Amino acid sequence: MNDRSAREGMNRMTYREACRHAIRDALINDARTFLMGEDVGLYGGCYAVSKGLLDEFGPERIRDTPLAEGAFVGAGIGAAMAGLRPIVEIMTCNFSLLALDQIMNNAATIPHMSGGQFAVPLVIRMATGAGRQLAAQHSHSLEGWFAHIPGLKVLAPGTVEDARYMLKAALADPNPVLIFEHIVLYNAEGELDPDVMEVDIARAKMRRPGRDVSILAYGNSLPKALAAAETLAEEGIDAEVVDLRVLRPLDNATIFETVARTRRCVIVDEGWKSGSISAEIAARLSEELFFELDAPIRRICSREAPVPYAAHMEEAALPQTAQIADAARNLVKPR
Amino acid sequence: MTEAEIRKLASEILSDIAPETDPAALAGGSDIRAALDIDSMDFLNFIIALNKRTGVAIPEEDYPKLFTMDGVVAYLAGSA
Amino acid sequence: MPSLGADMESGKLVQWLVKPGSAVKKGDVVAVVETYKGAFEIDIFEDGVVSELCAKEGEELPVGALLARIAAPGEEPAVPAKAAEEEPKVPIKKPAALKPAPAKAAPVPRPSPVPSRGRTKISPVARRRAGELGIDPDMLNGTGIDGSVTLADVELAAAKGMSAKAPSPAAAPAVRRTGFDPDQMRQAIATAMARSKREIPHYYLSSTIDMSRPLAWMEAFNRERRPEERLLPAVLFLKATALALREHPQLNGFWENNRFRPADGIHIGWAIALRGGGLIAPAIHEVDRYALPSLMEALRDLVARARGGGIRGSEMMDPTFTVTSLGERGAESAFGVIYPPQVAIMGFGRTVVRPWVVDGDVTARPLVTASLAADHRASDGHAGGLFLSAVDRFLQEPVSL
Amino acid sequence: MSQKPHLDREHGQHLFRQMLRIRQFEARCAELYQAQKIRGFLHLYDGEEAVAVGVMQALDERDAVVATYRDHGHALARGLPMGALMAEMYGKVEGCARGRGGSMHFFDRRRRFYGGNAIVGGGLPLAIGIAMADKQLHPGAVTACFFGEGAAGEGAFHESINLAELWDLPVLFVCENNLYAMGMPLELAEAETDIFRKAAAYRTPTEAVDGMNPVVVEAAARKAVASIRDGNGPYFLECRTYRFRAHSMFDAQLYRTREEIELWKERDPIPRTQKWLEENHMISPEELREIEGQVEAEIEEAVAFAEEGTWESVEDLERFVLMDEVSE
Repeated sequence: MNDRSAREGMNRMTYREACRHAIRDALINDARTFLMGEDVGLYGGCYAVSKGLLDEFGPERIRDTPLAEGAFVGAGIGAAMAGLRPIVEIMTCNFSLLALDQIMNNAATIPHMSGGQFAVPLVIRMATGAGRQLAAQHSHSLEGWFAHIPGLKVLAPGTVEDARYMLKAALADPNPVLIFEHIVLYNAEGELDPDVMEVDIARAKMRRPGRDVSILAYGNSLPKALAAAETLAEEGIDAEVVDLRVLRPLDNATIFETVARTRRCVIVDEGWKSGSISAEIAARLSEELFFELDAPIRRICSREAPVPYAAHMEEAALPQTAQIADAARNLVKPR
Repeated sequence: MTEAEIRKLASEILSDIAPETDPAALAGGSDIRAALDIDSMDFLNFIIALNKRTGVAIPEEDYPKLFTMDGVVAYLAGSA
Repeated sequence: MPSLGADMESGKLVQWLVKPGSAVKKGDVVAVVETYKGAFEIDIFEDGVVSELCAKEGEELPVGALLARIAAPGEEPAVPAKAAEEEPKVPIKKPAALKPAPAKAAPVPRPSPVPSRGRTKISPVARRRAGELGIDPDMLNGTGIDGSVTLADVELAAAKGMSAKAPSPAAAPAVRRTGFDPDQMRQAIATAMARSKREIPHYYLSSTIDMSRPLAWMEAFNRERRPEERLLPAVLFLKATALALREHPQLNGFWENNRFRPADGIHIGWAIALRGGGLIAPAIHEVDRYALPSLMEALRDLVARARGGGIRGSEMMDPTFTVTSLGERGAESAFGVIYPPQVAIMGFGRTVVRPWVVDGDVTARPLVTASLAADHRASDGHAGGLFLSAVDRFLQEPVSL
Repeated sequence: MSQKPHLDREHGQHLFRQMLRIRQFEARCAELYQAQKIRGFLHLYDGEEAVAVGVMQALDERDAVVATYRDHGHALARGLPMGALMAEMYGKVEGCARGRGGSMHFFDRRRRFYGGNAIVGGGLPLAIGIAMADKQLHPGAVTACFFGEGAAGEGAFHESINLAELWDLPVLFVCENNLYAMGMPLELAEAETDIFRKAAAYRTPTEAVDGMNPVVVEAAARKAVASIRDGNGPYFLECRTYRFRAHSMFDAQLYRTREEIELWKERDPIPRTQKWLEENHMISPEELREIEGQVEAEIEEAVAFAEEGTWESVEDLERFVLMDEVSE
């Protein structure tokens, strides 16, 4: 293709822009779709994801809501049940707790409890994670919590490509899909492959092949895992990095395949270790893959404390590249 | 012992040592050690067995005379 | 039913080699037991008379189950009727009067070949693979996390010849099997050798040794003897190596947990090429303590059993040093690849007749190239050189061997 | 449909018949509960029938209903088949939710019955969303959202009424004020016991009516629905009513007196309506007996249907956890 390089230039964008393009596409492609949430319109989105969309689509389709997470998330559920395809934005997942009743007791249960009569084809986007010194109440990683709930799908885009195309797949899904966008990734830039126009939200994705150890990560832990793998490569340790990206339903096949091959596994999870998605994965590995393991499963998670404000404390609280590399190194070449 | 009996006996012993081979099909002049891929321990075991079955003393310096099937036959027939 | 390894749960009594009334003495092989690792000869631990055979041939029994009763010399034979109630319901700590056979020809009883270190950590896949290969993972030195036995350790052990696959149930119980799966063995050798080359910084030394004296001595020795009493140069190499190792213990042991651990005894793994391919290197224990004739006997026995089945677990588990000899039809020298966690391997090439200078005159002499490959983490070239000199020195004094 | 109920003989008997169906159906449910045919929580609507029956008169097929866990009355009045309801309570796959919801969770997609919601206040946000969708896809449709006065304590109540008013959504909020949130008396729970005033604070048109009179409820509902269909946004109806039976089956009713219950029973909508119809010669003794007989027969049929129903295969336990498609 002669115009490939020109198109590549056009395809370089930030994660934030990718999210915006995704929403814009969805609004253009389906009249039943609208975006609803706090400060999505006039303000342009807390993280500027929806900046400019109000002008293009008007207040009915870029709908600012009052600070009423329970009601507007519930409204999204009702609207989805009654024929629309809403995208509800919860400013940050920290506030999703105010809507937890609606998400868990309505969105997740009604399809099943109604005996399959009512689907809830809803997408809820929310920002997640720490790393911007926002202190405890704005730094939670709750995706693992939601991944506990049958009836939901939980996605965690860790790349610009996933930020760009996961929404389309999520809207096409007949189920409530929660997309956790990591606040640190919004500024991340990436090149989109012009030949890729969609992503598979049923599968985890291997981001780096390797033989010696599998590092499973998602969201902002993905770039950290990839950086750790580079460090390890210089030491002769060939780490495979798998982007979990679908936290519910977990892609057992991909996870089991990589770990069965390398027989060693480090799981990186920005959530707290206790009762986390990493705990779930570790449990599944021990249930299903016990006799393939050649070393204990290791987890790098956030320290078990509210995330503090001070930079050095926050850094210490979160999974970091060096810890990931250490854990993997220790499994492959113990002292 | 007739030559045929000697040949048969030697083949049997070698079959025990190198079970996957067919010593009976061995060319009379070829080196047993190379043809059957047997080492010095195997060869010693061959000598031990020949000695026990035939009663013929085989001094070490005579080993080279028994490197071929023809040699074995001639050696044992001559000693009998 | 004796426990032949920590992961052995049961065994099948294949064959009794004694009958009620047979007098037995310590060390006698009394039965053949088949486990998933292969067939093992069971030897007796004390002197006495077999008063009752409690287990039937073909019977699968848990570890600890009663196999037979031995009455001490002069003791009244036990009343058979009592046997049933006395039979332990659960495996007991010290099963019956039977113990796994130590190396048959070992002149001196040795303590357990593996130092006690509590429960061995074994990774799940290593345990599974060990089960497939018929290896007792408890006997391995772990290189994994927390000293755990890893898959690579098991593959390595398999390459070292610990493999003894369980025969299929359909197989006739009394039939001995080599049980080495060539593919698995090739894989195991590949794993072990790749690991060795990846992890061990080898250094190589070689010396040419004039074999005229030792061979002349051996010819003289053999001349007076029946073929089954004759020696092969291999035993000279083995014994000289063992004696040299006594002087250079830094080559006899294991590299574990980033440090060298000297071995308790000199157990030399003898590399045996299997017919049809593959290689195992079972140990002859305490080589330095053998006289040459009994060492020859031990070697002949070992080779026969390696090729025909019946290698004992302890022989496969703990070589402290390896010797490979290429024999009379091999290459002139062999620079070996160390079997981890050992730290050295000695290679003897083919003995060749070459010009040699003795007292200023060129003369034809039988020469052999002795090559040492050693782990530079555990020893240095200087030590290796002294070791090779020692081997030469011992070979030149065959009488003292 | 006109704003005022046309109280002819037929409609009067219809109101009576609907209330009686609910009353007798639930009496049978209580019996079956004690016989352990029905398990779980069973919340009876006994006493409140005039609210559901009255409101439903104002709705038609295009409209949607969001109910509470005390949903038998809403479902029957909305026209869900009694057999499917009984089968649901039996836990049979022929139930209106395949036996997955039970008493508290009746659903019927065809009749736009969006479920009995067992989280107090949980249905209000759903109603907002349904109304948003209707406003765009089916203009003129109204969502009737039922809840008790206990919901007024929940944030969802306030958030939802605010949104409905803010966005001019076609929602009919129906507060069934039976004075007790489980055992919590209204005056101990709310500083402002006039629930409608809370809604009025969001500028929503409101009305408080006698919830023990189906005609009054119907009239108020017709007026409210007409206002909503005219595009005036939501409407809030507070129906003052009383449940005669306990909150659920296992409730000693320590929080109220027998005298209070007896006092309210004097206002029981069913005898009251019967008496009114008789006094106005709008029902004959034969017609009354016929209605009673028909209701009895319908109940027998529903029980038989439930008894004959089948159990969902355990293999289907995870079916519909995730949906394969959205039925439009």
